[in-house]
Amino acid sequence: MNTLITLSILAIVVLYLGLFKAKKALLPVTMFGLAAALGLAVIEWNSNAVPIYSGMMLFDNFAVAFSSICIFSSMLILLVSKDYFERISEHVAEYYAIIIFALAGIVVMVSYHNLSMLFIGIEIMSLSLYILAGIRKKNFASNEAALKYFLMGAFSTGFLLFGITLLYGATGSFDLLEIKQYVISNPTIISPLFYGGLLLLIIGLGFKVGVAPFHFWAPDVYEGSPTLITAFMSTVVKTAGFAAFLRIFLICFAPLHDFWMPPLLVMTVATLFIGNITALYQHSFKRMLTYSSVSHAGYMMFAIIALGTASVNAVFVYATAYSIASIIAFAVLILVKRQTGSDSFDSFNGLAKRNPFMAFTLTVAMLSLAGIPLTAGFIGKFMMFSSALSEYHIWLIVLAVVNAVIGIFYYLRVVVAMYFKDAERSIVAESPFFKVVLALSAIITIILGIYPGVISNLF
Amino acid sequence: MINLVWLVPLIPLIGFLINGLGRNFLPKNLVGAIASLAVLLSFGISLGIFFELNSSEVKSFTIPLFDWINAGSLTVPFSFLVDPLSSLMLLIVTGIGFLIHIYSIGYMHHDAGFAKFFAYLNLFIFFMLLLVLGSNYVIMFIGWEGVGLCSYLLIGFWFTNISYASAAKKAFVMNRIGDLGFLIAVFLIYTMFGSVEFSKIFPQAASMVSGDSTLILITALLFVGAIGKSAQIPLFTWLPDAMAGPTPVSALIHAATMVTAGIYMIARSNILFTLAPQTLEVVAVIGLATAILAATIALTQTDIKKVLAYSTVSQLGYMFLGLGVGAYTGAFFHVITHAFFKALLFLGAGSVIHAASNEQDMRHMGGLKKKLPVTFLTMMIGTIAIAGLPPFAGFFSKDEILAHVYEHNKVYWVIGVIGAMFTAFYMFRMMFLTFYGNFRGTSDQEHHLHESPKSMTIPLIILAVLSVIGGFIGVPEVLGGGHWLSKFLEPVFQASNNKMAGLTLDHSTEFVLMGVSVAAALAASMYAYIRYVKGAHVPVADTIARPAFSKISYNKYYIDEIYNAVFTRPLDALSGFFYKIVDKRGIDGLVNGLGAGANEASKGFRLIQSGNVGFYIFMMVAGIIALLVYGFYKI
Amino acid sequence: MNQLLLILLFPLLLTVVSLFKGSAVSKWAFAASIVPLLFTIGLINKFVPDASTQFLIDLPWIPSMGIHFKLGVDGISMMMIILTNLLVPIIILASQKHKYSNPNAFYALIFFMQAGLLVVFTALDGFLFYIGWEAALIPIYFICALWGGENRIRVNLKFFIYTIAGSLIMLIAIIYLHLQTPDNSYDIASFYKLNLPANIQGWIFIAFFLAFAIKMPVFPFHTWQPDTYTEAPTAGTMLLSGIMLKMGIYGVIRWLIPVAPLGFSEWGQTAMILSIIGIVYASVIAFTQKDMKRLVAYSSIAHVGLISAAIFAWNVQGLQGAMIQMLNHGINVVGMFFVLDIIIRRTNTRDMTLMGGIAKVAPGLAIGFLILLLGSVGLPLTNGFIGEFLLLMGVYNYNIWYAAVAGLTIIFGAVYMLRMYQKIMFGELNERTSLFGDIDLTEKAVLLILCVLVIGIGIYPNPLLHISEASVINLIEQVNQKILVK
Amino acid sequence: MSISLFYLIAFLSIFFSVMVIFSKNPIHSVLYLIITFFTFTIHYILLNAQFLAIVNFIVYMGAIMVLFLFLLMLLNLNEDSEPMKSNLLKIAGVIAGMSLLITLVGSLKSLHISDPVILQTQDLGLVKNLGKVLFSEFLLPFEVSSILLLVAMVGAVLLAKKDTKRI
Amino acid sequence: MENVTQAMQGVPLNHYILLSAIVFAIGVMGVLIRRNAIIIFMSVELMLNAVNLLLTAFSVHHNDASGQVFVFFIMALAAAEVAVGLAIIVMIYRNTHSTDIDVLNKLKW
Repeated sequence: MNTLITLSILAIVVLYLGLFKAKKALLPVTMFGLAAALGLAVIEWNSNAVPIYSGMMLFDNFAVAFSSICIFSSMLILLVSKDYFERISEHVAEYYAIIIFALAGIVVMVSYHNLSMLFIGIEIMSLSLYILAGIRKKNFASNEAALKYFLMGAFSTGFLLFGITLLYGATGSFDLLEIKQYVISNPTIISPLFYGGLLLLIIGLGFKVGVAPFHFWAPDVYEGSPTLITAFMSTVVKTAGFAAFLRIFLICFAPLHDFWMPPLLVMTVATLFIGNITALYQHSFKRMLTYSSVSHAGYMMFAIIALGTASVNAVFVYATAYSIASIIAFAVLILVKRQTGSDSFDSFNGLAKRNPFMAFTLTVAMLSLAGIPLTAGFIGKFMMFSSALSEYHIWLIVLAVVNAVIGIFYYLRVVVAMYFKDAERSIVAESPFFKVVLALSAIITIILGIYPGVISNLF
Repeated sequence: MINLVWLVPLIPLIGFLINGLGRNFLPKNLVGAIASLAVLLSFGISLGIFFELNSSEVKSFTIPLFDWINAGSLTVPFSFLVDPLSSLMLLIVTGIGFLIHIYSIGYMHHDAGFAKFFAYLNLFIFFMLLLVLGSNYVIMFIGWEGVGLCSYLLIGFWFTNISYASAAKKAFVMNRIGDLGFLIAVFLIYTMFGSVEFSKIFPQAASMVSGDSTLILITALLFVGAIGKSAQIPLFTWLPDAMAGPTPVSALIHAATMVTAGIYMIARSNILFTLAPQTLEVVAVIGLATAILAATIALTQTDIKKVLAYSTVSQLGYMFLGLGVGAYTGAFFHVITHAFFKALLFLGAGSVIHAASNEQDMRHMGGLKKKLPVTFLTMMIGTIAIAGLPPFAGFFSKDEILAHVYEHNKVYWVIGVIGAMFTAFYMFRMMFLTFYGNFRGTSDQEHHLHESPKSMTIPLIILAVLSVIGGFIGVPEVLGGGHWLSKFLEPVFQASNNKMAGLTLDHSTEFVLMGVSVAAALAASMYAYIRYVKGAHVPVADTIARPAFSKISYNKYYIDEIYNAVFTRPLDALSGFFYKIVDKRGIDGLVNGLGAGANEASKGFRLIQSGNVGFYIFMMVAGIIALLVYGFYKI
Repeated sequence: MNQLLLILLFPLLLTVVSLFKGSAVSKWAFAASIVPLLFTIGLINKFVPDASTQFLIDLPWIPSMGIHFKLGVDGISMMMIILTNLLVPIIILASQKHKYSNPNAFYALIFFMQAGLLVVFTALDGFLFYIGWEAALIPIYFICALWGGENRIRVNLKFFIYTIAGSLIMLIAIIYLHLQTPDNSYDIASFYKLNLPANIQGWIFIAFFLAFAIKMPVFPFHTWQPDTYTEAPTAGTMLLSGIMLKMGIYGVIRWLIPVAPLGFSEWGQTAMILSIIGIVYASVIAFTQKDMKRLVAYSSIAHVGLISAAIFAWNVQGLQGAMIQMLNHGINVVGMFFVLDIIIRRTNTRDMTLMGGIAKVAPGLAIGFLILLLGSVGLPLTNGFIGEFLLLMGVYNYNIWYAAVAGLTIIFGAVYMLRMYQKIMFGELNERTSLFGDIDLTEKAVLLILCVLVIGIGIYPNPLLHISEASVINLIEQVNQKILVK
Repeated sequence: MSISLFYLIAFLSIFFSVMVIFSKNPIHSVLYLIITFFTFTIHYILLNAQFLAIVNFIVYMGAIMVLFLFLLMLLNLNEDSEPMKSNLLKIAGVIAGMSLLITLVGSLKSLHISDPVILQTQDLGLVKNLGKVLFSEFLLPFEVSSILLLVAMVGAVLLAKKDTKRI
Repeated sequence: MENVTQAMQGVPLNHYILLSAIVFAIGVMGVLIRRNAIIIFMSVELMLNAVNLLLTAFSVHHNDASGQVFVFFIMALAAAEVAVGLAIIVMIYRNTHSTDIDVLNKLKW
């Protein structure tokens, strides 16, 4: 709760800083505030939280962990944002504020204990993102991204709400515990309203995390948005979406596993294939990352399909690994694009010669995304596979392996471009902030890959 | 002395190492001396062993050196077996080996690879001795393959000539075909007897019933090994090609020692073969067929070494024929005598070639009798010996075999005698073409003709003497001899002899048989004399057409061509097919196809992402409908 | 400090140091690479050749998932450690002649791979095994792709993806096994104790087999291999063929058959037939290869086919043969590629039809080459014979006809090897080969070491056989009991 | 009679919402939408949700719809300028919508709640009651939704404002 | 007022659900068949209102005020969304002079 308050206040403070044209202070203040929020979140670890505010919110370990990782990832992304927004417009403070607001929404999303909180959290986040996607106002791609995201987002919100309504109609409450109670106490006569609501809720949440066939917005929006925002969307937002997804399924719908599992299974497989196969033929690194992001949503779905106590760990590790690796990828992309003006694979040619450090970190990131051992991404995939296998979804795993193999294809393309192809290029400038972010992320990726014990058994 | 048997192979090995490592800086004389001395020392020890064994009560000694391979129940000790059979072989190998070393000093004197040559020769002696001395099949196999290697190295000694190198390769590969049979036989033996040691196998085998199917398989496979090594049908074509090597090599490896390893091995395993009469029959038939086939080829050859080579194949066939009819002693006897006269003949041929400036075609020789008296004389002795005229060595051994053959099967005997007749003919033909008439080569060659140096002629003389007297170690009873050899080898063949009836021919039959074969040989040699000396007939040049039989014979029944067409080329074609079609297009194509397929799928798949919001929403709605339909049916 | 841990960590240390080492890294790398070899000798000294697992390390790693950092050495592992630590210095020595760009990275990757390999060969925990398995793959990918030939990118991508695909399938099997263990463990001992139904074991067998078959490679999973060997830099080819493919063989011995004995009894024969087909198939292909590296690559498929066939025969002779042949094949094939590298560097072609007569100008090379070649065709008194003899005997004990077909390798091996030798070494010199210089001192040293090993092991193999015998017998007993119970 | 009033209003709701999506002129669409919303207001009244009725009237019809209208005027989109989708797409859209409806209703097929909606507490939908619930139980969402509005405010200004700086 | 509400006691809940579903579906249809972003947006509003109505009906049915409170939140969202959405549309209109969603079709494949 303190985190939420801190974030809200921080956002307003940032807005005021913008008002007073204190641009220099923006980043430090933001970072400081986020650090404080992070600290406040972390100290609530293992505090045996109970639902607060009439059962609206439960800041339990789950919430702490996911808030923390989201805030942490945001900090990394914002570190990279130095000089980034300034190139877009002069309203830098507003951007920071909106990002922080989105973060506040995310904190609500991961700690909700009532469907109304889920709804509001999601909407705060989504609205912020609609705005952020469109901040390059003169840029058609950015415009298109904002419009697509907005229209489809609003559309899917309708389904989410319809679903919540039906659940309410069946159970008479928005409170997760009461919904759970309803499921447990009436195992045989669960209302069709409830089932319908559940399905519609899946649609609404599925849209937010980008699961096929509700993923269509993702590639276009991710590509059109400013890269930094894409980084934010595909890491922090996705993590939060899964946390929200997982939370309600874990608390309320676990007993109905047999009902919702088959469609989710199909959606997962579809997501995996669409994400991976489409990524294969991309020429733009950024667009490849967007599809890869879709496919990673598929992997993260494993934890929900094989819902159990291990799922939280699995999603958390996977999301962390994925976020950190993606941040590296996007950070490097920002730099490369700034220099070459293009985000195609070819613009990475020969990077290793001039910027070995950058190339190395990006390689680590790609290996992590591809799920190669000794990187965090492998541990994530490993846990996902473990959890899915524990429910005997052998075929799902086999298909996942096929996809993992396809994935390696396109992740290695950039590595190949950096190391094995030559191009006349000048050195890409890395600001110290970038260096810190890249190094930190790479180190985290490797440490998690070698000793995942630090986060793999939090729950 | 017997305990020092490990020195016998070791000394040549040391000789090999010294010459091999010092080949670039040791002077030629020293090289030759070291190499020869090494073999001489071995010979000396072998002699000692021989006498010690002869006087000893116990006739079989196993000298263990160290454990070589241990794997589970399998134990292969590195140990040597000294018994009459091996001690005799030791003498032949080291004795003839020594003579040939001496000879080579003269013969190879001008060759740039002098030291290399002697190193190889010593190495060969080493491996041959291992083969002979091994107390189990695996050690024997070491020698077996080792001599094959040396044969390869020595055939390809002048490797810049690509056809020589090919001949070497051919020899190695054909030997390997036999080796595979040998190896599998060893496995079978191991499973059957639980050991590969001779001393464990043979006593067990002696108590088995005849005709056991495993035994037949074992012996058949062993015989496959022998076929490869001893150049029998169908694996004999390498031996004539092997004449590409220097002539002393042909004498040592491809006449006297290595090629008889097959006979040695079967003689060693005699009890197994005795208990597998079916195999023996096959051995006899193949031996006979080889004997006659090679003889017919030799009839028309014009290359002096080729004649000798086919003659060797033919004689080896006789040895197998002997083995096949159970005349183990006779066969081994023939090994010994053959070693003498065939080594002699090869060395003599070498001397001729040496004199005639490396000319090997008999059509370009003639009239060398005057220029090369020693060579002529010694070779004539060898020829008489091989033709089987009494009392030279070949007579006794060949007749012993033929006597057994007669008892076994009369038809075989008739064919055998015909073969002997051919032998006499082509050998004398060779002699007449080479030494009689007028010289047909260039004047340069004629000018250059000279008798070989002492180092070459002395071995010739020694071998000639041996060819003359060598037969007396096995004079049969019928001629008033005691057949010392048979008695000496008795312990080795005892078990077999117990199983098989001995020779039951009465003396008169034996005399008749001898008479017939001698008469046949004499007749053939007379015919050769009339045709080539009186008629001064010279084989026609290659460009002129020959009569049908002559053509087939001259072209070696086209066997090389047939092999080429049946094995080599199809295999190469298969290789290309496997590589280009199965591997590249098929398997790899499938693998790459998966990748390409994924890529193609991606090309098509991504079009779904059309960029059109309306379409996206439409797809979403479709998904929602599907989901709701699922719910509709599930509830 | 546990000696084993020292052996494992030292290459990692070398990795880091060589990354930041200044100049003259290649000489330094060679010197440094000797140290693990010395450690290994120390390890052998302390090693008791019985069936027990020694130098055990067992540290909790990811306790919640039952993952331990558990390693140990028994006879089988010992042989593999010897192989790795013996060959790495030779490989490094052999690459001294090449002027690689960025040598620091090059040697660092080699050392890293060494560490990965050692983990694979000593891991007693499924997860750790998998990690090591992939950790060995990544560096070799970069070695091959960074310093390889023209087609390196495409070829290595295929190699990488192919092997990863196999190992991911193996990962599934490992996780599955883990989920079946009552004590929530990845320990190989727990895996051994499982008594899964036969059909499940069949699937596990297939999953593991795919991974190992691709690595070895067994027909028909081999098509990555000739291309990769051909395009890789020499050190890469040596690492791949000398050590890396033994990962697959070792995996079969340690993980595949003991973990899924019933699967083995169901599918073992199929695997064996595939191996045997591979022997003949690869040999036949090797007949007409013009590219020397490709020829040796195919020959390697054939040799490995024999090893795997003997393993699937699952008897003492076959397994012992496999153990020693792994070492032998490592030595021979490394030597072979070393020789080819010498020739290729001097003639600038891999096409052997363009060569000839080299024996005349480089007799030292010719002798070394010949000895290595004889080793790989399995001539007695060379190391190859010991291996092939035991291997064929193992196959024979299983089925005589299989042995007869597998034995064709003896003939075919001679055919293609001698063909190659003849084409390269024999005949007349031509303009390409006439300037060929004989080998220099470093090259001589490498060749000498290799030849001494070839002949030394051929003459006195027993000490090596002794190392692994107890473990092998123990393992066989263990599996056979399980098969017999059913 | 009153029950038939519900059906009448329901029919009007459906009718005008259909008009919203099918009328060619955007202005007409907005106007039909306003009427639709008005029928919804009546529904709320019928359900005795008076506070909602008022809020709906004020917020939707008063604020939101006016905003729409204003925007349409501002952008000068009052004439029938929209390039319509092809008929095929339209039909597909209609079919999809229908299917959605059918499946939506169908998935609730075995719904047994045919019992009528009975208002148990008269003042359920009154401001007083709602206020109590809103400011006790739903206080946190209420507070948090302020963030939502703040974001919307900031964002709307940010986006709609003409930017002087070129990208 | 009292009379009216009393009279409503007879309407089955199913019919409210049906009505909401129909309006919701019409909203979806609108989204599907129109190209004008503003109209699409209006259709979305239609969907939200359908939800609102249903919530209210459920609220009355369960005799639970929280449903109506939720409607209140949805309205807040609708307002916020309209503000942002229209801002986006305005922004795009400035660039493209169109509110046609198919005009912006660069991001694909």
